[in-house]
Amino acid sequence: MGTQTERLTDIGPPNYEQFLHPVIKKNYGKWKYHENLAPGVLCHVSETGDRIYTVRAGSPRLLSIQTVRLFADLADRYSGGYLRFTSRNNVEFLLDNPDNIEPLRKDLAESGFPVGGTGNAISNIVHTQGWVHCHSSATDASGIVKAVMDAVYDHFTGQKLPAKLRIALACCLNMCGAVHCSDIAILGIHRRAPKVRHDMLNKVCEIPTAIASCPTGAIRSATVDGKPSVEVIDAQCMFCGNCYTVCPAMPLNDPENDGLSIWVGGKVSNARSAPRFSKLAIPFIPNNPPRWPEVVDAVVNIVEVYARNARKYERVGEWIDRIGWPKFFELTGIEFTRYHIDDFKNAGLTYARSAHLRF
Amino acid sequence: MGTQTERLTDIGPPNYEQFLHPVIKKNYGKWKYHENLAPGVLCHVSETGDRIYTVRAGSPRLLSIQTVRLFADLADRYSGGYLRFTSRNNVEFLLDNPDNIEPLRKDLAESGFPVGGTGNAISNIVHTQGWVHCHSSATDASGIVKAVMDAVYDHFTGQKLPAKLRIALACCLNMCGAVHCSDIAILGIHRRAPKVRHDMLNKVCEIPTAIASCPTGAIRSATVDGKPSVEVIDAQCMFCGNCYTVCPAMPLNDPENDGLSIWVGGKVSNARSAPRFSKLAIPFIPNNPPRWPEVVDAVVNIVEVYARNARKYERVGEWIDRIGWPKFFELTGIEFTRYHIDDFKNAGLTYARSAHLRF
Amino acid sequence: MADEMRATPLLDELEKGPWPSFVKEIKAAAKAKPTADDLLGQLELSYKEKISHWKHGGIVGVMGYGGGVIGRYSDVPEQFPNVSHFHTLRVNHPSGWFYTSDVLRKLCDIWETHGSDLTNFHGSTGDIILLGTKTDELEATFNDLTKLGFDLGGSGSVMRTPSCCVGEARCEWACYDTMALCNDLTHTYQDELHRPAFPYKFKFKCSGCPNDCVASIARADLSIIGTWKDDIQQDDAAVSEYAAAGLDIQKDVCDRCPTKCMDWDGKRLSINNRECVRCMHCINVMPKALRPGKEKGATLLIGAKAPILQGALLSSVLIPFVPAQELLETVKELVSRIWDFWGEYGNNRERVGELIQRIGMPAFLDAIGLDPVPEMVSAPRDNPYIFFQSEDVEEGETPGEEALDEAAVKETK
Amino acid sequence: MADEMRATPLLDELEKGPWPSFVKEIKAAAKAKPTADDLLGQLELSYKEKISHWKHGGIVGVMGYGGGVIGRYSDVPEQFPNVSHFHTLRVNHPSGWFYTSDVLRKLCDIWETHGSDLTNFHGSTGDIILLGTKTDELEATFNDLTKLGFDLGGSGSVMRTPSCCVGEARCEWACYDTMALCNDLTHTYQDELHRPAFPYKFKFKCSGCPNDCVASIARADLSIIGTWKDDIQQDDAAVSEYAAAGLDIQKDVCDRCPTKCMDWDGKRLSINNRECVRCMHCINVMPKALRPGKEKGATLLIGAKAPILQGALLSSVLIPFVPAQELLETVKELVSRIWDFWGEYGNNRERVGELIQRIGMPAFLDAIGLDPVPEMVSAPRDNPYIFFQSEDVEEGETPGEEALDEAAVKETK
Ligand code: SRM
Ligand code: SRM
Ligand code: SRM
Ligand code: SRM
Ligand code: SF4
Ligand code: SF4
Ligand code: SF4
Ligand code: SF4
Ligand code: SF4
Ligand code: SF4
Ligand code: SF4
Ligand code: SF4
Repeated sequence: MGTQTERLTDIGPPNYEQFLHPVIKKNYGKWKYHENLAPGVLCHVSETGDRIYTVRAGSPRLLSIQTVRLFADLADRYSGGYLRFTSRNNVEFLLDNPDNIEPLRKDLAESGFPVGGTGNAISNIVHTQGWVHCHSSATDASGIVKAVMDAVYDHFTGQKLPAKLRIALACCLNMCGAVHCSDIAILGIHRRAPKVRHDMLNKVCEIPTAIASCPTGAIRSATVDGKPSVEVIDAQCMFCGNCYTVCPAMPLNDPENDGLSIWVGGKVSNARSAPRFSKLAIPFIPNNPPRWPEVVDAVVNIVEVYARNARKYERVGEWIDRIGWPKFFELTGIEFTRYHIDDFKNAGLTYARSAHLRF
Repeated sequence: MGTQTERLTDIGPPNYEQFLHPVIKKNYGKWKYHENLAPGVLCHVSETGDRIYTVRAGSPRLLSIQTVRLFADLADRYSGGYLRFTSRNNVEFLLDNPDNIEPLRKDLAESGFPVGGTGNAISNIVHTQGWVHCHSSATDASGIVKAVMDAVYDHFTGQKLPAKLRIALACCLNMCGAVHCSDIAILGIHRRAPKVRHDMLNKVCEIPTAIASCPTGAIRSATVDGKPSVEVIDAQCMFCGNCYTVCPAMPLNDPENDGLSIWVGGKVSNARSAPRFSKLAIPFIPNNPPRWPEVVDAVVNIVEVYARNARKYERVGEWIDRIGWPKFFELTGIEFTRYHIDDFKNAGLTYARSAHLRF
Repeated sequence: MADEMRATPLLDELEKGPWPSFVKEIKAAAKAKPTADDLLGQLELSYKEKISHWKHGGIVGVMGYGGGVIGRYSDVPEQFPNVSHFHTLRVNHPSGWFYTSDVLRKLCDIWETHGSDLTNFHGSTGDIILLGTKTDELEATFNDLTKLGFDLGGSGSVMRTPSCCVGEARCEWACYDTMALCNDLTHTYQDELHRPAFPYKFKFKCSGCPNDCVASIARADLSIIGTWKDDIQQDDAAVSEYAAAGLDIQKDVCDRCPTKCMDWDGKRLSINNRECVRCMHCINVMPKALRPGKEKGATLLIGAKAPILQGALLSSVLIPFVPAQELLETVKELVSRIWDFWGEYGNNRERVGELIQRIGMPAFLDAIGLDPVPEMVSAPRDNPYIFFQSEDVEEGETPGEEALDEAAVKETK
Repeated sequence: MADEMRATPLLDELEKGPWPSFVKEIKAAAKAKPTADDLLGQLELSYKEKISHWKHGGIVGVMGYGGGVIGRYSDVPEQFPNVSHFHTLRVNHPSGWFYTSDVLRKLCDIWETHGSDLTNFHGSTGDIILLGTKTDELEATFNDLTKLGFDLGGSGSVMRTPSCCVGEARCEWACYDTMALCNDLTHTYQDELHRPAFPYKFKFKCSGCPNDCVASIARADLSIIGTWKDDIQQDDAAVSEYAAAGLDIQKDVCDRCPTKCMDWDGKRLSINNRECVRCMHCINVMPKALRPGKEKGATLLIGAKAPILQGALLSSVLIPFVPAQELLETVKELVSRIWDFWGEYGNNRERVGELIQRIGMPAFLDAIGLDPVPEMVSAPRDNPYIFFQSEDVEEGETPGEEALDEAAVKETK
């Protein structure tokens, strides 16, 4: 580690203890049970009888420092200055005095931050950078999230679903945000093979690395107008974008053909059934900014059909387990196409290898 | 079809109708229900009120014409000359007169043919040629079948198991008995790479075909003492024998290393759970003719542990579903080894990808 | 012939015990037949040395047929000259393996004249196996067999003898006439059965209901499994009798139903037939009270095979339901399209199920002109690697032929 | 700065509706910051053209660190000069994402001085994301951050910032101290976090129980999921209260138990804890009545990742149970063995889960010196392709070789 200068380096994050509410410090590891007092409001009760109240508010995740300071002010006013963020990017205020819950909720509402996301709700959408900061995005992230959350808002502030419903969005197949295990996943996809920039490829990329990056072996070396470069066998490309990740000269962004796909039935928790991947529901919806109405409708439709048909405690995937995929497509009115049938590496393991059929 | 000479060809099998018992012909497609009168004895009742009685007897499948004639005699005596064989190679006599059941059973017993195999029993073992007729066999078939059936005889003549228990044996990985979906499968395996007969390979095999036959790409062309031949990369060979099937000059039979493996929990029927493959229980047991005591003990142990622990209607695989594989290995005392963990084509799909664990 | 028996101390051990002994069978034949006697000797040697003494057969067979005979040669012919050739004939069985004593005796007579006196009733594909004879007896055996109305089964890259469960002949659950279909298919495809024209073998098996008593889903390239579309036929009085007789309907029937679509209130059993997946369990447990529905037919599944080369496969759903009366025509029509595509694009020794694995079901469906339905999958894909077809994307290349393009292309996967 | 706002008709649509608007956030920042204002402009352009206007970054960062900064450059710098560079810093978050108003304000002040005023609380790996600044501000930002006690997170082929659920800080179900472990790991591996020495990224995530509130099984190369060994703690009085309060314990609890190991007789709930798979459902439904056992610890699972290249993976069981007090040491010891092997045998850009897929779990276990246990698999192998190891096999001979001769002509089967 030749880099140890006078500069401070490798100090890691500050210890969390200094940021813990006194009641939490005192009752750390002593919590006995919790109650869900209202949507977005939790009360955790300790062996010692102490209680900590949590007020959870929705956040766009992309925050200006002005809003972060607003959260700080609210924390000073109502929760002794103590707050945290959740694994789904909501903000949680930690109160020792229940009388502060209502005024905090009012102040949050006035600044446009809804309280909710607990229990059998749709919580915040885990998402990624999109056009705000990423070069490989097939779509924007924040815009779709905003449009969808506006549409399912009542499921954030309410808790009337059969179970938790987790939505996630990733703007390309890299799937930052790990959408692959969500009740409903919104995934940005490319649909055209990369357009190779022969003029610059040799300058900005290692040709062997580019070739090696392709899972389907669609890339082979080629010499184009004298310059060493690569060519892509279009028919062999499934648009994963990995070549672009390793080689800037192979962009595959394409306004006409980039868009969204919708995946359903994944889960992460071990509750009842094992964790599982989301499965393809809709192969492609074109990008339609600024509010992506087709994507919003698709998500709302799935949510509502689920809400109407699932039994209590059934996550989306567990509901589909019970009714079967044919019924899912029938109830949602989504078309089943050849694209729904796996033909990648383990193709065949998802074919129906029994005579168990409903008619 | 230039072979249409005076010779009769392509006439196909005789029509089954001429071989049907009159009662069956009359009630064909009209059967209403059946009763299991006793192990090996079924009564099917027709809409018309007619009844046909079936007496099923165990058979070694490898029959001399003397025994076939004996069956014919018994059929004449008791079932109007009508009989059939089952998909598990038992013989069934079809009687219209129930008074003939007992005498038939007696005669069969005297000639050494037990009546049974119906209901929740161990029926006949589906098996293959082995040393009696096949070159690629890693073991004999009939001998092990005889030894195992002697040991589980009471489960053939009785019906006291939780459910049907199907045993099958194949003498090499070609799996001619389709053992891959059996409650208990006994599978002959090779464990040593083929010894290439360089002296003759080029004369009796197509080298490209031999090379192409290897699923793991372990075979490459080589020239040995001037002769074009192939060599096998031992480390890449998993002894499937496919090269031997296409090339006689690549034998992999080996008295020391050939032997048996035991597989459990497969099923074919769609009853309750979907059909499924058998899974590895014991990777290797050496050949020990004439009675393969280790194989017999292994099968009997699994049968008895299953019989003691499974609930009514649970096939072996369904029982393991309920108790979990760790418990299966614990109860049977079978050692779990690195060989039990899949590392072939879809390796990884059988890894435990949840936190669902019993302690 | 062999008047005093040869010594077979090892095999003799297998004459002991209650289960009928194949050794006794061989010895019975050996009394009259030196071939059987030499088989006994060679088998004893195999038991001693723990190794097979057969070697690869060359092509042997009968005139104009490409299969049906498995050539076998002893690798110790000097010790056992009578089995220096020991070929088996595979003979089409009558559907359902039904016989009369008369026809069985005639088969025995033929084999007594030409062969070893040893047989298998039956081989695992379902054929009658005439176990072991010399090359020059093959033609003669064949001629006597055809005179009796029998013909050879398949071996090599041909269609194999179809087999079926007993079906309507003796089972109340048969949802179509398995024996008729099996017999029709066998007769329809005599040429495909006798003359190798395929990349590899092709097997049909016909089961009358989801109990699948011929294990078709595990062993047949085309598995035809009976099922029904309407409601399970229910006899409430009979249900009550089972309950009265002590059957625990809640525990043994309802709780074992895979979809939990049955409800027993202690008096009446109600089945939500739309949720029922036709697994047969409740019917199996209460045959007097429950029966398959009246709207009968079969599910067609494709691609089962043993593990060589890429791992075993179970058949998967291709057509969820075909009405019983349309079955033969539908199967013929479908099979012709499958054989055309497989014949053209299948690699040597590639079963149709392996072809589908290689190119993917979507490309296969395109090729045989079948529309995808969700019943074909246990679940839709979970990976995002969708090969969008050019016709679906803007400024795409000429549509059509994608399936075949993809077929060609994805061999690299 | 940008006194009168630029026109953003498309983005303005996203200020409407009840959910908090990121556009409002960017506009708020844009009031003071030209960078934010140009971001707004470029984003509006992306919305118009339906395409990203960011380019691949070259490597940018702070002295002595190999990661923590994501370089981004506008591909339309002439239109939006202020975002011609627009790099983000990834900053280690305090375990559990706990803050005080004070420390948040100080972070804001730093970013106000050096950056765009825009942030993510938090990035999906868990870092604080400082969204967008120029290359020459990086070092200065870093120095102010470290003075405040913060440090950079990871990017590139390094260990990434570990994250954890709130655990014992505010959850009654935590089976170990997730925040302490997360903090310890982050501090222990500062060098691995800041200086690329791996084939690819490596992520830790710590969840206190099988509810897995940080989605560790889906997103972490090493997933640490709390569980317990003894019996579920049960308060019968509280169970009755739930029943009295109208909870249908049979339907909502027992019938939903994956192993059906719970029995409710209307009065007493009995759990067969040996059959319980620790799924959490019953506890989740009755938090006042049921709790994880007292013998607490965690399951270690390995290999989760997103789909690139060979398809997504969930982590799989590596060590079924580690007692809570031994967790840190066990993880450190295990990880060192895993990193050694992965470092040596992993291909470039090959995650540890992909390495295991490639070489197989058995070989991986050999390499890291762990014994196989059945808990590692959902089922043993079903294919017979066992690579027997030479030490388990005798040096064999093939007798009867001389017997092979050319009489055996080419096999056709
Ligand atoms: C705060 C948070 C952990 C953190 O450190 O940030 C958290 C906190 C709690 N979770 Fe969680 N979970 C949190 C993310 C998750 C995640 C991860 C995710 O969503 O990406 C999961 C896995 C989701 C999945 O399976 O796809 C998760 C699956 C659960 C479950 C299992 C639900 C199920 O039936 O599958 C429970 C149990 C329950 O809700 O009954 C649970 C229960 C809880 C409890 C009740 C635990 C407790 O006793 O305090 C907490 C309040 C839950 C609530 O919101 O009603 N938590 N919880 C996370 C809040 C995210 C948010 O803002 O919405
Ligand atoms: C005769 C035969 C069909 C034939 O054409 O030859 C047959 C006949 C019957 N089978 Fe079968 N099955 C026959 C092979 C099979 C096979 C195939 C095999 O074993 O290779 C299976 C699939 C086995 C598997 O799943 O691995 C099979 C799975 C069943 C089942 C489902 C059992 C289960 O719970 O999984 C039933 C229903 C039952 O037994 O309750 C059944 C039920 C029946 C019934 C009761 C049908 C009926 O109403 O007549 C018949 C008498 C069964 C008995 O033995 O008690 N039959 N049955 C076969 C007898 C083989 C033998 O000699 O033992
Ligand atoms: C005789 C029989 C076993 C028996 O004792 O019953 C048999 C015997 C042979 N089978 Fe088989 N198979 C027999 C049914 C099967 C079955 C079961 C079935 O058909 O239901 C299978 C599994 C199902 C399937 O087809 O996948 C089967 C899968 C194989 C395979 C592997 C095929 C594959 O695609 O994986 C081979 C290898 C090959 O074809 O080269 C094979 C090859 C062979 C050969 C021809 C080996 C060879 O290369 O010469 C065996 C000749 C043995 C001999 O000396 O007679 N046999 N073979 C069965 C045929 C009798 C009959 O016609 O009724
Ligand atoms: C910022 C963040 C998304 C966000 O908005 O939150 C992100 C952003 C990027 N990720 Fe990611 N990933 C982020 C969390 C993830 C996660 C989720 C997680 O860590 O829990 C995943 C899935 C889990 C996993 O690791 O498998 C993830 C899987 C990827 C992959 C695919 C890795 C793989 O093995 O499949 C790539 C491609 C790569 O590494 O080249 C990637 C690459 C990238 C790059 C660096 C794209 C690139 O090549 O430059 C993105 C930079 C965007 C930008 O302009 O800032 N990102 N990335 C997340 C990191 C913030 C943080 O540090 O907290
Ligand atoms: S998902 Fe793709 S586009 Fe979105 S941030 Fe991650 S790498 Fe960038
Ligand atoms: S996008 Fe993916 S599949 Fe297409 S060429 Fe690039 S790496 Fe290969
Ligand atoms: S299983 Fe193998 S050894 Fe046995 S008969 Fe079939 S091919 Fe021959
Ligand atoms: S036995 Fe199988 S794996 Fe081994 S060399 Fe022959 S074909 Fe390849
Ligand atoms: S498969 Fe069905 S119809 Fe055929 S015999 Fe078996 S139970 Fe009867
Ligand atoms: S057949 Fe099977 S699925 Fe249908 S009701 Fe009966 S048990 Fe249930
Ligand atoms: S993972 Fe378990 S311990 Fe952690 S917060 Fe969620 S429920 Fe509580
Ligand atoms: S934790 Fe899950 S498995 Fe265990 S008893 Fe409760 S519900 Fe059943």
